[in-house]
Amino acid sequence: MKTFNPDAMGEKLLRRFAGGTSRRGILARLGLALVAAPVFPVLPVSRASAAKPDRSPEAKTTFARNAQSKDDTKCDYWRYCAIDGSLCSCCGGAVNRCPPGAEHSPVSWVGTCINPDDGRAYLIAYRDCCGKAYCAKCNCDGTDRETQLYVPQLNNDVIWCFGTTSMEYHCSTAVLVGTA
Amino acid sequence: MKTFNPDAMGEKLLRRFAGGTSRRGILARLGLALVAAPVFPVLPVSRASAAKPDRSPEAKTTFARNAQSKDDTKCDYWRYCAIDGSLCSCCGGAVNRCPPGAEHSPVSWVGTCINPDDGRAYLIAYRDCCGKAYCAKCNCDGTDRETQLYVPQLNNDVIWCFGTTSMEYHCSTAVLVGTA
Amino acid sequence: MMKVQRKSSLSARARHSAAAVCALALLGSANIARASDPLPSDPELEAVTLSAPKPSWVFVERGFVVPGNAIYDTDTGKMLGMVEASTLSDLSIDPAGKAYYVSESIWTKGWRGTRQDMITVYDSATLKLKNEIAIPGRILIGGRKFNFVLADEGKTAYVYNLDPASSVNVVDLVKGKFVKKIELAGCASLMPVTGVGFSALCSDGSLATVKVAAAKPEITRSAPFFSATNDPIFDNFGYDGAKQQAVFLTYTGQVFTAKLGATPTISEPFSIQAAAGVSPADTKPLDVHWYPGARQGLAYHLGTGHAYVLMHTGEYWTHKEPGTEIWDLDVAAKKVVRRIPLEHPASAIAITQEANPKLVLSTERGEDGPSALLILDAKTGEQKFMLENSGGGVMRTLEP
Amino acid sequence: MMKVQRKSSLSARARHSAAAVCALALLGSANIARASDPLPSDPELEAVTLSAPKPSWVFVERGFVVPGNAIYDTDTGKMLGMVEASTLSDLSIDPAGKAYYVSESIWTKGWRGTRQDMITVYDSATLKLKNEIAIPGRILIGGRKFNFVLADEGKTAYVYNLDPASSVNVVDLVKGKFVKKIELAGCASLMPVTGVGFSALCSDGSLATVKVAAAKPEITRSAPFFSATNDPIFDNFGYDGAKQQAVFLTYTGQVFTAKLGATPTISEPFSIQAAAGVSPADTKPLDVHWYPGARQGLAYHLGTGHAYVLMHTGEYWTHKEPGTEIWDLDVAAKKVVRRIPLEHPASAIAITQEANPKLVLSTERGEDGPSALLILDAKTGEQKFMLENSGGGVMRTLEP
Repeated sequence: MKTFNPDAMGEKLLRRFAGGTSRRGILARLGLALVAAPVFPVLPVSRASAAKPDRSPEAKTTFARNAQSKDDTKCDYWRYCAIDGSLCSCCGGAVNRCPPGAEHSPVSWVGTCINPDDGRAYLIAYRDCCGKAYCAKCNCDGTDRETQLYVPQLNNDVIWCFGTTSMEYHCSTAVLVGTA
Repeated sequence: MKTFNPDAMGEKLLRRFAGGTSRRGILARLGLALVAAPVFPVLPVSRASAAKPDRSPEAKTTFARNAQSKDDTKCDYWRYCAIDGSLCSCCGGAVNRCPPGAEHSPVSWVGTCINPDDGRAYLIAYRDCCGKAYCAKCNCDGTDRETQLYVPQLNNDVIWCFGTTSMEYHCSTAVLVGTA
Repeated sequence: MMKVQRKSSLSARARHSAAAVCALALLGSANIARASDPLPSDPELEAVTLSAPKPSWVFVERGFVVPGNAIYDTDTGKMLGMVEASTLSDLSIDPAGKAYYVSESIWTKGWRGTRQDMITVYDSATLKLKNEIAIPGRILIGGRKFNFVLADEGKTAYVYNLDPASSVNVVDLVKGKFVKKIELAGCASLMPVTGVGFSALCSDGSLATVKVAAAKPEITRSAPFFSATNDPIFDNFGYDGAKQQAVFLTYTGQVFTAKLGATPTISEPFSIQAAAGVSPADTKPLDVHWYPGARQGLAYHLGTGHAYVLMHTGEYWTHKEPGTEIWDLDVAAKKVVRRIPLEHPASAIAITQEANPKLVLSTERGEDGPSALLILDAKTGEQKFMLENSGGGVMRTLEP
Repeated sequence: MMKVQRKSSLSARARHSAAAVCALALLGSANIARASDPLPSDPELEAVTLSAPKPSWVFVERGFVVPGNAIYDTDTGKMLGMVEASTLSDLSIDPAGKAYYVSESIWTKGWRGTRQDMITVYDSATLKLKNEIAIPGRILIGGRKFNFVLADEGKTAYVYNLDPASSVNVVDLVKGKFVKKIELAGCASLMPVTGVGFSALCSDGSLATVKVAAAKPEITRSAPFFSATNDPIFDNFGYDGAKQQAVFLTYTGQVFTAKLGATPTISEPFSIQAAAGVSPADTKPLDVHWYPGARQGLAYHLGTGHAYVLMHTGEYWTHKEPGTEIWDLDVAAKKVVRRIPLEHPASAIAITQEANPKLVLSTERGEDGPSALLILDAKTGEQKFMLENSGGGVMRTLEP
């Protein structure tokens, strides 16, 4: 049975969005000075965070029990279980793609959502599209496994527009990273 | 019977807000270069504008027939017959006074409103309070004798924040200038 | 240009659909391979790009507190994107389809700091910032169609300014440079006049015409033909650049047509109410009539010469009231050929310049909130889309 | 200081009333003189000025699209003014009552240009800009009480930053200068600790304490006492600077108290549901319980040690749901002494630090729109004011 492992998620995200570039490369792109540890600060969760709660498909949340997989312009689309903001799919973009003129943040907060068709839990990266004013359409706020500011990569209120030309928030995508 | 005379209104406004300073002084304060005629451009209405329609108390508008003189935080307060925007009286200011930190524009658009208590028509200067974000409370839009952009001093959509430190619109006052 | 055209030949919707088909195909083959395979990871995708603007698109100013021009396709009812813009800015569409121009004023520190007036240029395919052309100033008002207009096939821009002296800034869009400022006392709302410059409506009831090329710009005025304070012409009027014609509507419903030029000619007016067979309206507050009104109350279809006017019943000085009916006026025939009642009052109306045009209305209340976008077939009045939470201020469409 | 105090001794309301009385007096004498005299012209009036902040005032973040901190007096239900602020900024109130501080990020061209992070200082009497203190960066999130906190009787400010490395900027407010940046990996939400620096909650479930004065800041961590991913502590918790105590509430309703200091001590938790005599909640999604929630779901009255918590019924992971009841928890007694049902669900709660405190709620729907401000007597639950169109995000009150 799958359990929730923020560190593993982080590794996947790194592989997913850092691609061939090193952590150092990403940091440079983000315009950050490389200071002390932690080298990649998107993942402040210590491996010591012990609790591995039951986040299996069997323990479905209200959101997961009511989610659908047909219409990604609705808040109950399965990937949006922890999204917060305007859906890019309502703003000229797509579930995993920015509207014209917006820029995809290379880093993001993440969620673990259950696909109603196969019952599997997937890791979703909620990558903000940045550099344009707030789209203000189809505003959703999924809170499955969403936590507080001291775990920023699991908090959906932070403006996740790092490494983009402008940090203005436009809308949010829900990019499927892989199984959780 | 009083008729509507934009030029006379303009003269009163000049006397009212220019005070002892010359037209030249006001223009300097507004940071304008003094170029050619018209010297004081707040009054572009030519004396040739012939029509003097019946704007006597006898020809009361819907607004005037329903106006009250007790509560200046409501849109139907008599002075608001041609206001557009947030009432400063709802934003920490007063009917004729800016909220804290806002700056009264020295020039304004104007209206002619009828006081329900004495039945007289008064000249009202809708002086914007500027230099703070939109108050967004008690939004009213009176349109008695409100006209279009080519008569800007009788148009209530223009941001009338000239000669203020910042042109950001906060709210609008309704200053009683005198009888119309 | 070629590059943009090639990009634009595949529209955003088509790309989106293609991507969707592609994803389904991937999923399909995965399912065939092994039904229990998990969904594949999403590919890394660039931002959507757009085709050159199409006649079916409408550009909606979102409003005072949430600025920007949302682009909707009236064929699909979908939002395609947004041309970024500050509060109280004005949009113009490059007639060559390569760029969007935003005339705007931005302070260096939000509501304070140094004021920066500029024409901001966006690439029409990527909606990315291409250029900023500094200008000396512009009026802060918003919601007006004729404060920022393009002339000379998009090579020149005229930007209206009120500081509080009124003037017009002339901008060379090819060179990306401010050219000169023309004082224009007592007039506003700019109509480009081919080979001349522009005309404007004036507070003395005249139409001013400005020869821009002259070293000292020459301003001539027509005889006064309307009363700017008693029965004003709505400053969001109808304008046909190709035919060099304007359709003016007054608060009481008088309709003028103007043939623009170095020496413009203005028709005798007629009453839109009389054209509909009802009693003409007047300026007496106590009388109740049908009146034109709303913030953008007239949409003019260039191909057919029909004006679509938002009308409401009430007394005089209710010219901002939203419309409860659309009156379809054949201007040349002086005949209202159709009245379309509206379920929800509308504060703005625009029309696509297609052969089969669509009306776009910003309505006061949709199901879900205060401002929905309603798309109607202009010929039949049939509702095609009702888009919740999508209404706003002035709307613009592509003109031929 | 003296000058401000003198100005502030006459509050805005008092001035307003005085002016009104004055105007009436003038009118009265005019009426006596000659009944048919017209109304006199208004005098030229300076903008209203305010007293030093009072315990009865509440500062309401207006929201994401209309920023600024609206000030309401809970005694009168009137808006007194607004402390200007950009989107996603944070407000702090000078404990000496002389200034308001706004930690904010502003771009030179609206949504583009150069980013400028600063603490903007406003005079509390005039609400005019007094100073801008440049800082190297700050988190963009908004709606949090503990990202911008004052220490040392208002002489020092701590500004949380996430870029996306997490750190704290130390600012000397007396000198108006940024002092230094302290790296703070994996922790957030700052509680000033007298004579030490600050503490923060961490993702490993510990409380970190940072000695700021040291040349190389020393960070020590408590033993982990909560699960940051399974049962997180709401980051808008209760904090008492004078008593150096914090009240933490988790998603399931576990309540911890922490005694802050160089070596903080954290109590054993208890269940707020058990304290109300109902079944304690858990983390199993399928179970339905009373849960704490909302964006600012806990208001702590320092004088009495009561916490007022927004509660709703539902399943786990509904921690942003607005509250349908307020539970008045006597923290020391571990007893819910009162439950106040709400007609409209509330997304934020604050309390005035008066002897007879008032609760301020941002409710989801008033008569007129989506967001009203509700002011209740905290002891009786009696409604004192319902202010339409006045709700918003985080609310702050003056602390003793």
